[in-house]
Amino acid sequence: MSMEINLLDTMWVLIASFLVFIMHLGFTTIEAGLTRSKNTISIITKNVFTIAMGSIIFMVIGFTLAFSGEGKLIGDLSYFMINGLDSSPWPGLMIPAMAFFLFQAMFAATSATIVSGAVAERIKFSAYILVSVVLVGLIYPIIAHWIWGGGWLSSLGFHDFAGSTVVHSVGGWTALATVIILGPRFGKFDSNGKPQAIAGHNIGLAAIGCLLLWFGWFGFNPGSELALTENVPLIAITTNIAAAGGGIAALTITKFKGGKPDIGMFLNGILAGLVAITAPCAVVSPQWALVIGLIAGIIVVYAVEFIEAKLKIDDPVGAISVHGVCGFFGTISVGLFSSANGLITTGSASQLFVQLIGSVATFGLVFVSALIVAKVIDMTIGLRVPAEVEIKGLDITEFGGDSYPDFIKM
Amino acid sequence: MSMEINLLDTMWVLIASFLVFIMHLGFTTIEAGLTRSKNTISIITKNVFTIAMGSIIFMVIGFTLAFSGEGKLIGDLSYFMINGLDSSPWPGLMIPAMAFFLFQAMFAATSATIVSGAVAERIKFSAYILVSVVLVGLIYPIIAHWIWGGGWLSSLGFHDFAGSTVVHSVGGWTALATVIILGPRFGKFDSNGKPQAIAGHNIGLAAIGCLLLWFGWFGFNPGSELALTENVPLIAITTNIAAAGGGIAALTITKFKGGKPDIGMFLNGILAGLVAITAPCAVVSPQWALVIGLIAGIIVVYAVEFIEAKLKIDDPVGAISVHGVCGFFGTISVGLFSSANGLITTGSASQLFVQLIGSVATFGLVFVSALIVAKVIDMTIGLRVPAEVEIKGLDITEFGGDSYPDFIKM
Amino acid sequence: MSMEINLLDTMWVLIASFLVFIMHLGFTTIEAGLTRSKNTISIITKNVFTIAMGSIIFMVIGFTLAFSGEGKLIGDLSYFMINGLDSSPWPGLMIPAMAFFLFQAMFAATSATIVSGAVAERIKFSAYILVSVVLVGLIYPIIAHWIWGGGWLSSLGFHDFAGSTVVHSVGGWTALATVIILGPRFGKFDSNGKPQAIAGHNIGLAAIGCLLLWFGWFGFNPGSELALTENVPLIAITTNIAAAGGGIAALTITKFKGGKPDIGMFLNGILAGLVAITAPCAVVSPQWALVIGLIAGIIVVYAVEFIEAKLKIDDPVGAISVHGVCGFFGTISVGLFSSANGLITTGSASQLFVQLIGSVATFGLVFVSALIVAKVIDMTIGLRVPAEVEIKGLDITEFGGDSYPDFIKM
Amino acid sequence: MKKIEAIIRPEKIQDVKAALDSLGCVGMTITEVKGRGKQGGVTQQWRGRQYHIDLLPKIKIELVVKTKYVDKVVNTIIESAKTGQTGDGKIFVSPVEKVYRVRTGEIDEEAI
Amino acid sequence: MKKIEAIIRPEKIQDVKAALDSLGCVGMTITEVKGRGKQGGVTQQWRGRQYHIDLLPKIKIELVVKTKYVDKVVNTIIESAKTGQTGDGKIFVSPVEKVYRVRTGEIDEEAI
Amino acid sequence: MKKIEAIIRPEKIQDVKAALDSLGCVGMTITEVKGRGKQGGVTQQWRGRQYHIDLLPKIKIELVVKTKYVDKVVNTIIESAKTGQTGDGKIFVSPVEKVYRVRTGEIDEEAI
Ligand SMILES: Nc1ncnc2c1ncn2[C@@H]1O[C@H](COP(=O)(O)OP(=O)(O)O)[C@@H](O)[C@H]1O
Ligand SMILES: Nc1ncnc2c1ncn2[C@@H]1O[C@H](COP(=O)(O)OP(=O)(O)O)[C@@H](O)[C@H]1O
Ligand SMILES: Nc1ncnc2c1ncn2[C@@H]1O[C@H](COP(=O)(O)OP(=O)(O)O)[C@@H](O)[C@H]1O
Repeated sequence: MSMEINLLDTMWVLIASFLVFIMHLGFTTIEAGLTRSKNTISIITKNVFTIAMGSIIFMVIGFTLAFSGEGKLIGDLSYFMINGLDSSPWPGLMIPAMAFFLFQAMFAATSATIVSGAVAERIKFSAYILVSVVLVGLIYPIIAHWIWGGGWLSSLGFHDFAGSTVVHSVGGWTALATVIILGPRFGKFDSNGKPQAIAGHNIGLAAIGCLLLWFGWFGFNPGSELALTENVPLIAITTNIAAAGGGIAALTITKFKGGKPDIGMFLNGILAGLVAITAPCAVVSPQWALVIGLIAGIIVVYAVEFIEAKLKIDDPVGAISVHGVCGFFGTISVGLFSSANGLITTGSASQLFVQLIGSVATFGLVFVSALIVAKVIDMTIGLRVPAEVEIKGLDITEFGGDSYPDFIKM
Repeated sequence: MSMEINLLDTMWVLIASFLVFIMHLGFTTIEAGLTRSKNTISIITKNVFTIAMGSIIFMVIGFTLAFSGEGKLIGDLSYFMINGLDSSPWPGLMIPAMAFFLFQAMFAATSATIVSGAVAERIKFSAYILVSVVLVGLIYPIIAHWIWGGGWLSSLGFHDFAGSTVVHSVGGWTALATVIILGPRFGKFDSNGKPQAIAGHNIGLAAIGCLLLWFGWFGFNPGSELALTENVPLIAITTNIAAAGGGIAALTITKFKGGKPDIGMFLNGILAGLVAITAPCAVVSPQWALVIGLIAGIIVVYAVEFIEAKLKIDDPVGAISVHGVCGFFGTISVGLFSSANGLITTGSASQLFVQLIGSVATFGLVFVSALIVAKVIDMTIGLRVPAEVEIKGLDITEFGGDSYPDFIKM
Repeated sequence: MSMEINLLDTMWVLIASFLVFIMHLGFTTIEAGLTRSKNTISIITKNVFTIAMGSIIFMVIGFTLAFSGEGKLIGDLSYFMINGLDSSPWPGLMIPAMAFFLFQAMFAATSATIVSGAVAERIKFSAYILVSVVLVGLIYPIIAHWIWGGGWLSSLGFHDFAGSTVVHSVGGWTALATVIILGPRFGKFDSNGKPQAIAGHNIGLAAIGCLLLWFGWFGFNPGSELALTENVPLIAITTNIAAAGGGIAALTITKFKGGKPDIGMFLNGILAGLVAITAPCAVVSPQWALVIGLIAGIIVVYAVEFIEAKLKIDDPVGAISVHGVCGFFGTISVGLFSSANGLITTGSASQLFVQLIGSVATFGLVFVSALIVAKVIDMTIGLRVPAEVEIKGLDITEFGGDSYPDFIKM
Repeated sequence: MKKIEAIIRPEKIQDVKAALDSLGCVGMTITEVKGRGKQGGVTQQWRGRQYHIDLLPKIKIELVVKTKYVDKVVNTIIESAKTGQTGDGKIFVSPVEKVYRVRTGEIDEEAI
Repeated sequence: MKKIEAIIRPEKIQDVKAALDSLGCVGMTITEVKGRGKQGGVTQQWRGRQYHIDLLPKIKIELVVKTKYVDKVVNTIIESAKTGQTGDGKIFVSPVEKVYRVRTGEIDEEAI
Repeated sequence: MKKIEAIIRPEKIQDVKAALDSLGCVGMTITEVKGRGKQGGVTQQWRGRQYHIDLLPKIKIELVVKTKYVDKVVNTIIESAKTGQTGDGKIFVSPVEKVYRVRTGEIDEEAI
């Protein structure tokens, strides 16, 4: 057995797992920075909770639903509580099953933490717990099974290398469904429905978050090779250049649209580039990766605008635009720019078609099931805090604390 | 000679050393976040000083006392100033002696930085310097020699894989002894001896610290294998799941005890899980690791309460509970849950007995010697700043600065 | 072809690249922390911009100018847009060309981000963009070609292992030239020319930055071996101990000079030690590395003083002293302390002579060209914001925002 | 001329500003303050331990107005700031002898 | 009714509050301010260079009380806030013409 | 004795302090406040969306001085704080009946 394990690959996947882990700190800080100081304990507790709870739930039930069995739609319970996982190689890989599990567990929790930003500043903590448990324990595993676990989309040839769809769109569409039920924050839209700016509280924290996410993405994408091959440097390069392109595009657009370069959108643009390159990172050239990043950076600016001003949906950190919309674009971009079978690079449309099917099917399942979950929660324990709680802030009311007790605040 | 070096193992140990290094940033930020803004420069200077000074002192004297010679109680001076260390393999390992040293140096400094949090907001900087120099240069090396350097406890079969006792309890018990001499902060106990809450100043910093520690622990525990073996993924998983369990348990308890989920205890609970799993991480299953984490999360809440309310000891960040108490529990848990010889898992009590002996012996030596060191310092240069200095804050008085000069504070 | 790739080396260089990446977060946070809150968005946008833009520009033009062709002074355009780079080994190495490029790209952007700190709080964003584009696209590549790309200095035997000169001095001297044209901040010198202290705004951020830089330097220096050899542990140790020595020396000096240990200088001292060891890290013993660090820590304190009080130059974060001056010292220290041919260690002065030639030539080229660039910008679009903008802060004026909207500031 | 000092709940500042706007009364100066009175304070927790804060955040609005407008302004503030629960705040009226506009040096009623 | 404004040292606020409590004088509004006077300021350092800050943090307590209580309250504050060193602060007493309670609309002595 | 309250631009505080210094008028208390008036407010942006802030940061200087010095002090402040653009601020003068020095218990003119 030990013959088949490649220790170099094993080490790579472990290190990649650690890098994905640090993305949770990235999400925590960027979401805390982009929301108000009266909700900082709330958002931090939610994000840290997500990785803690996610590690447990994914071990108990999520992993087995995603990665066991022969089913086209969902796994079975053969790895319940990760029973049976050991250091023998995971089928098809040269790394121990345990290493494969660790990497997957880190991934699963990120999809939940995406939701946390969109629902920030008004969701009840208990309701958030339920949403995220269902997401990590059921919804995410189903999609992961479809695409990576031997389900119907993988049979179709759907290509989502590191999870533009599996992780990011799943998080983004869950966020979308949840905030539709949840409604906008108090004061987000004026009496004429015009969106108002609600500034976050700490740009330094937000920047720490964005760059830690970029850093962690070097585990997210290159690690998804699940081996250290000669192709890995390319994946790291495409990841990096798409992030750069996304940021520069968004920064430039805000400069020419609004008159001033906008730090919030700049950071969002970087994430947009990263999310978009996640699906195609292993199959496009660095030059096309730059193009994908630039486009994602443009998309995210207009998506934020559209979701807010036209759909009247309130997403404090832009999670739906960054993860949902750019996750969709990234998935599609495989069909456009893949060196092997992209429409633009090779003239063939078949992969694009598969990518569309997979994206739409994912949207359908995730959006509808998240809508049901949110609605049921809303009708039972309630999804949203009362207005006074929201106005006073969740920290003092739900968590009994103040995130910066020494400072005088507005 | 070069025949015997395994470069893969070497790389693993280097990367693990870097991850342990980043724990120093974790300690710096969590301790700064959990104390008041008038002492932020003080705590940061102390923590950064600790890794700088620790690197030097451990190179000069600590390493040789810990890892040289045949003595049962302490090493000799054969590696004084790390003379003689080179790239030939360290005995029993396939990594260069230099790599082994680097990893050990990073470890040594962490035990000192634990103390920094407990003595925060009132110790004199000069006194702290002395305590930490003695700790890294003498106390820690002795215990490391006993357990990892061929001393009497290692002969006994005492098992402390990555340092629940060597690093964490040593730090925790030194902290305990020092704060007993030091006394509580001004205002910590009211005239009836009832403990008062003294809120820290920045939850965002504290969360950064906690998650960086979790991140760094992936080097601390899996790196302690000192090779990249097939067992390493398991170690990473047990580490991760114990952290998750510790956090969830502490968060839940505070919710049901105090009425509201508590972010400070949540972060402490995560660290409690990590400290506890440090000894048994390589010899327990993920399922038992979860149990160990959950128990540690419960322990830490009650330990903090007990130390504060019953022992009337003031430990601003909970270092004694997290590192001392949970380090003790983690060491014992090897004897309870080890797949090879745990009382609960196998019915055999002999390992548990050895674990108890080692923990108690360590407590004895560390507590008594730290008590003496603190007392001597107190009687000579003085351990504690004057009351006015404490009230004004150490930053403005001892360090001549203000950590947030632009902000209006309370 | 794949015969010649060493995947272990490849992985090492990738991980080192990621660690160098995180240095950008280090620069961002330390520079933000050491400047005022009214300029936080400005400095963060500039630093994040630098890594984004730098990744693109270096891919388009910088890499090929640095690393292609046979020229003694500059490369050619054969790798324009990194065309032709793939997973075959880079000449002379056992890692894919793509991996080599990624590592070099991360390096290039750091030299630009050094400038950002020195010009902080008064440069126009558009002017900064131009300066940094020229630096990453032209000046840095020329020096990199001279020293690492087969140019005249490498033929001479100039030794700059990881870039004390190529990266740090280049950044430092560009900063020097630019701030000479730019002039000091409003209020930095009183009417008698006496320098005034202008305190930064967040010591916590600054400490995060310093320790992340130290962390990232474990990629910067050990990664520059471009392979995982038995020498790498030594490089990690010399890097670590020089950082420690630099910090302790600077902290001690400020204590005895100014009466109180100074956190700002302590952090600068750590960076000074790191910059200095960057050239000699692979060719000196740990003991000499400690000496180099200690000297650098002393140098930086006096250099900051001299540049400010004597040269009347305003460098808000000490970038010129840390990167320019200590980069110079580090380069020279190869000629002094190298185990192979240092003047002090071996008595031979020839290497020292080469190091001097290289350092001076680099200074000449960089300083003069940066002076020209800054002057041209100043005479065209203008280098500096108007006085009112500077007084109000760049955030509200150039970026339309406030970095801490919830807090009451002075 | 009189100075009206109104201590109100922070969450009411937008309403009060809007109400004063519609009165044409734009000039004002506000300060973040903390107050205590009949209202009981709040209990917070820190690492599981509870503590009481008796000084709660309030906003102080200062307006200097012509004497004849005092009643109108006071009533407007009362209406827009009231919630009916303890902690709504107080309004104090006191004499002002002279007013200057820094920009022009204008004085008294012209300067308001 | 009179307004008592006391500028005190921040570290004395708990003592002053307690002393006023025992007088039954609960209502108050406090503001973080900075002051200068005879007290010399402090010297700080930044990256090794020293600088002087002449405005030091103080706390301003504002209480509106019935005229007959003024002396008692002032004396209580002086006693509880005094350290004997420069920088202890000042107390100013000034007239208040009208007081309203926002919650009830009560006026003057009922509203205090 | 009179209380002079001057609302000025934050960027003018150093100039005003210096001008008062040269008058020998050292004692003062300052507060960070926000104000609105003729000055229009500022537009900021957040993630690409613009928003308007009508309350702008100002500094309030409070000085209690002997009645005979009022004009001199007021004029000095006006001169040193003026820029000529809307938003320069206001000065209010009001009566103070009693002044105490906490440190010594001195009263009135001795206490200023
Ligand atoms: N005597 C007083 N002097 C100054 N401020 C006061 C006084 N009494 C109350 N206040 C201010 O008014 C606020 C509200 O008063 P409180 O007694 O809590 O509510 P209510 O007036 O509705 O009974 C307090 O928080 C405090 O800021
Ligand atoms: N003339 C004044 N007007 C307003 N506030 C003053 C005046 N003089 C002093 N203060 C306030 O009182 C505080 C203490 O005054 P200071 O002269 O330093 O101490 P002391 O009153 O003990 O001599 C100052 O910091 C300032 O806030
Ligand atoms: N009636 C008022 N009562 C209290 N403060 C006022 C009043 N009018 C103006 N202010 C203060 O003076 C500041 C400057 O006033 P503004 O009307 O903008 O400028 P100007 O006085 O130059 O026309 C305001 O920001 C506010 O703080």
